[in-house]
Amino acid sequence: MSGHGHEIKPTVTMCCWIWAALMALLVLTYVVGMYVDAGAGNFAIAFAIAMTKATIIILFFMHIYYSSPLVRMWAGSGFFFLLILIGLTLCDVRTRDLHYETDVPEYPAPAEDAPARHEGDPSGNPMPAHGK
Amino acid sequence: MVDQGFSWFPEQASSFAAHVDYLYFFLIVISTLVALGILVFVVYFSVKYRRGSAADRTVSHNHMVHMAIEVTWIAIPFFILMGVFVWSAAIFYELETPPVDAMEVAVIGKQWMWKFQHPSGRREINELHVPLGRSVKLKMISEDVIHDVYVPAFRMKHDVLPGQFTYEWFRATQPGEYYLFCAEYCGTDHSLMKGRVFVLDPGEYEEWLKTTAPQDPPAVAGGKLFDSHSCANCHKDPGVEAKGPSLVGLFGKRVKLDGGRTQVADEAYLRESILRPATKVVAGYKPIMPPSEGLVSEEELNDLIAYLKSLGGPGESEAKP
Amino acid sequence: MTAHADSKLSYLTSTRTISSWLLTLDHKRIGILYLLTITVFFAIGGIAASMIRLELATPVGDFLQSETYNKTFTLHGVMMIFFFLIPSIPAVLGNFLVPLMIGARDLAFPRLNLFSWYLLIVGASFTVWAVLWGGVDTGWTFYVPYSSVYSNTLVMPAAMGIFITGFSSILTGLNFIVTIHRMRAPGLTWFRLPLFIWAIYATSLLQVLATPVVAVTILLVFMERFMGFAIFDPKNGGDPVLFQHLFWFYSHPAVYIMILPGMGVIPEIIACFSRKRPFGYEFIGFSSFAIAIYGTVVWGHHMFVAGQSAYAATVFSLLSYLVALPSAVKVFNWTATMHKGQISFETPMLYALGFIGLFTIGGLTGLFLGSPGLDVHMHDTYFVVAHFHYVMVGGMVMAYLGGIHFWWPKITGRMYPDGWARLSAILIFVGFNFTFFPQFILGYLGMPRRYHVYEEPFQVLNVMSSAGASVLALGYAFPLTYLLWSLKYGAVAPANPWGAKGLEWTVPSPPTTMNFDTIPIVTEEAYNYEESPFEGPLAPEKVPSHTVALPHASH
Amino acid sequence: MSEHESLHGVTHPPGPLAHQFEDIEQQHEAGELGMWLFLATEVLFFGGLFCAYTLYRSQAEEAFELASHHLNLPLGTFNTAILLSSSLTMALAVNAALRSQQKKLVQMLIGTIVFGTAFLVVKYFEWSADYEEHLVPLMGWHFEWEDPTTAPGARMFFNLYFFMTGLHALHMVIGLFFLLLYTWWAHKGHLLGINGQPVHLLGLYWHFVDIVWVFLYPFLYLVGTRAG
Repeated sequence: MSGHGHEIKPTVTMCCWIWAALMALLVLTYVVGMYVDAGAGNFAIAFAIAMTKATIIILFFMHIYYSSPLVRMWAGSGFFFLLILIGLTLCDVRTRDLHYETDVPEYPAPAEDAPARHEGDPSGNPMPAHGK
Repeated sequence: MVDQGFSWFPEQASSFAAHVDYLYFFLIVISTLVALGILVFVVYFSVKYRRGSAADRTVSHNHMVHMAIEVTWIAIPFFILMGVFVWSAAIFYELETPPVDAMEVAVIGKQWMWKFQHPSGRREINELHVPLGRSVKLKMISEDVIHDVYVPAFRMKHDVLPGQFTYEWFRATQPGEYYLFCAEYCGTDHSLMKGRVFVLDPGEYEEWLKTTAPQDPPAVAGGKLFDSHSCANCHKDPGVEAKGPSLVGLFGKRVKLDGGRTQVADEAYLRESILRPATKVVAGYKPIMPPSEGLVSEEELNDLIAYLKSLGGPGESEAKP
Repeated sequence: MTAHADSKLSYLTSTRTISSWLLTLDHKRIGILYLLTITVFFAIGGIAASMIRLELATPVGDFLQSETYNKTFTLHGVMMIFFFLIPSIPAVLGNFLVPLMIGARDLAFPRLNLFSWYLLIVGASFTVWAVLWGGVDTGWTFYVPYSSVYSNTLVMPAAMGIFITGFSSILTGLNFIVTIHRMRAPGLTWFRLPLFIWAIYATSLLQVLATPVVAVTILLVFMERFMGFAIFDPKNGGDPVLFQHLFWFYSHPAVYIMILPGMGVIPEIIACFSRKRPFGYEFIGFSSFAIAIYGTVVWGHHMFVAGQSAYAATVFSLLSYLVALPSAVKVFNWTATMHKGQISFETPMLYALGFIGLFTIGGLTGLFLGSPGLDVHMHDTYFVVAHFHYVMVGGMVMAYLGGIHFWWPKITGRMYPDGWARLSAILIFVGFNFTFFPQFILGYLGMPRRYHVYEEPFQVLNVMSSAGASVLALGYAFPLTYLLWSLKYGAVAPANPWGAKGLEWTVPSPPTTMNFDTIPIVTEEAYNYEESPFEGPLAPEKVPSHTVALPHASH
Repeated sequence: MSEHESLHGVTHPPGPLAHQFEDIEQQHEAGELGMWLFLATEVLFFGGLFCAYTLYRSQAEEAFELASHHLNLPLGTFNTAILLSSSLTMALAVNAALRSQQKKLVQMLIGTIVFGTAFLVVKYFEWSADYEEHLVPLMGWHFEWEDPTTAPGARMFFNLYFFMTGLHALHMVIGLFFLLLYTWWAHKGHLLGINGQPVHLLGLYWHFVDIVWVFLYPFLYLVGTRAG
């Protein structure tokens, strides 16, 4: 919204380009979500793309690129406090059942020493609700 | 001690009570010094520089001196605080890590009463008899809201959560009868949810145990439950082909889960796998075990877990922690 | 909308109709509306407090049943925290003084300001209705699963009241931040601002950024209680400790929202009555920001014994010790301000000295509770109750009363009887210490809080505490009477009765509706008391010439 | 949205300069800072939910993945496209307002309303489809999940899904209300040139609601991969 005298930023063409970029990123997210199996990496990619989309919208559509450092600070403050909330809460939750003993023996994994149970299991289908 | 009348200071009846009190006295000394220091300065300035008094008031705006003063009264408190932090963290770890050989008492908090169960199977309501000089570890869980087992004389307190085991431990060093309070607000009769802890000499404790009809220790009761719930259909001895992982020697071991994660088979894992099996499935098996949420009471769960812990592996010692 | 009232008349007398008060956009009138409202809430909370202390005089529950006692302490907690302490200095003194101190005609969003007051009224009516209709017995902390599943009292109306009042706090904070940034008089740089403005700005930062989290937490409890949305219910994989994380993420900054404005009033009073520029102005200013920022990372020390992991408890303990430093810096700087000053002991100065003493004890006992080793023994005992009453009542209420007495001539144009005022200040100080110091000892003895019936050995200290409470209640009754009396019979106050520095003292008292005829241009540093020694006390006509360069004398 | 000056009369927005501001520049900066502060509170308002989501997802990863696969990904993606387009039309509306192009302003505002309503309609279909499959664990409705072992985790996922998207939809409705009000004012010839500030503020709010959906989309629809 900056500038009363000179050209109003962002111009119409800039807006359309930004829109196109957002659409491209959306298609990319969809494709990655549907066809790429990267395990945990999938969510990381989707989140990274979402971050870029959000940054583009904040910078240009919400004029942060053109606004004063004060407004930028307050725009970032919300996200900063959110990071503190999520970070310290996870720092508690993920360390709750942390085991400090180092020498914890391995539980013998059934797959190695027993015949291939997984496939050769005749029943295969889930047991009836209560195997009485 | 109960019914001993007014006293200014709680007695120290557990092994770490003294450690907590030393930090308490240290902080009292530090706080009194700081508070007195401020009081002295305030009174001195008020008297010396009261309006109209003849006193030298030439103010030297020496910025360096001001900065030096500020830095000192930030640095000194900082180092004192760091020292106190390290000391209190040390005490906290002592409180948080029960010794390996502790005698385990199962505690179940229920709206406005306490249920205790000794390793021998003996059950008590609102009263806990413990032997002198032996570490006792309380494995606690609540059936409804959040409660809190608090024994002031032992300086011991920990919340009791619904759905999650919490632990605390003490080693009584002084025989007698002590208060046990519920310290987390839990409803109408929160203030009546009280109990007593009786510290007996080891000999007296043994006789006390025998004063009632012998009950099955939790492991045996757990075995009966294991059969009655037909868990043996899937969980057989190691090496035998079965739909579920063998449970012999499972407790205390690190288990590989589906999807590559690993999990130490502690009591929380056992409890969660009984109630909601699918949250952590052992690698190589399918999540086909039916959940028993709401079908198994807290006492039965404690017995089942005690039974699983008693299934030491071949050549394993009896119950691991 | 009040038509632009005659600019010469004071804001109190410019229009007299009820609607001109209830629909006012003048920040000063809204400040008065807040003053009246929170005085009523303080009275309700105070009655609940006296019932609690009466009940605890005897170990047996003879005065109140356990059900009523639980509702009484919940009422005391909710009323005092959400409806008195949080709005007190920001909404009353902040609303009145921020535009005056920074040389503006009004806040940035006057309509939003009035809307905030109505939000407080609507929120309060929800909670008062809940109390009259049956009361709520979950404690002001609303811990799950008791508040969401097991309590069958009116939890939701009370929680909805707090939800709505939370938005009043958010919008007030938002209003102040924009006003302080955008509407300062020319020449008024940050380092020429009064320290009260620094503290109000830091408080507003916390109000804006912490309150929304409790809003969403209350919504979650509402959904769990009514919509079967079992987010905290352990049977469905939920985690009650998550509620405590979300709740305390707001509630610890909330205790800083309550104390920071008090820390803004105290340097004003001490600088004025020591006739001296505050020692370490920048340190006091920036320590307000440090408290605001650090205040958001320490909430875990409320949960040391609540099933939090030992690792997280150690992290939060370290951070909690760091948050103690800025408060220490502030107290040391205030004390050093009195060095080589011209110290006089009018009532505001007595309240300020009382604040320093009681807040120091409150802050130091916070160090006890910040250490996990000790907190295991002291959590949820009367040690905690004594700690936060020393900080809230000893700190915040003393600062609030000090601020009310300091700016009373400016707000109402009347002087209060100084003799009575000093007596009540001392009475409050003595009654307070009698009430809450025994509770420290009770706490370490192991008396849990929120107990309706307690054990025999605790009675002696409880009786002492109840006795102190009656002296304290008497102490609070005094200001109510003589301040109301002064409205009619008090001496007419000059523009600057204390010879204080600051733009608010350059306008007549009570100020006109538009505050300043022309916006002043500030050329001098803040608090330069040295350049203009103040000869006689309280001589209305011998008010020193204003050294603030004004285009022309204001009245 | 109540903090800028347009609330008091539906007939016309506020005059150019409110009494307490010295000049129009000061008023605009104050409005922008005020709106960004309000958006910071909204970030934390939704943030509490994202915190609960992250916590519960780390505890029941597999159940969340199964539940997320029940959501209609193509429809969700289409919905995100609609919302991003509504952001475009909103940005063009702000641009038009500041350049006093009344006709274009009205068109763009109406475009934003159309896209916003389309988003809510698609959302309605998604929800009713979930309701058909008995996947709505709220209001005591029966929650059916074929695999009993992952039922608690799935129930928690759908709790969060309906609460987050419901809260987002509520913010969309509030946004649409102000969009209608502004279209009416733009039609009457207000909100142009120097008075275009309120359109800019509404644009900030609308883009923020879009950003919340930009994060909700991967969090809810793309848990794990659907390739396997």
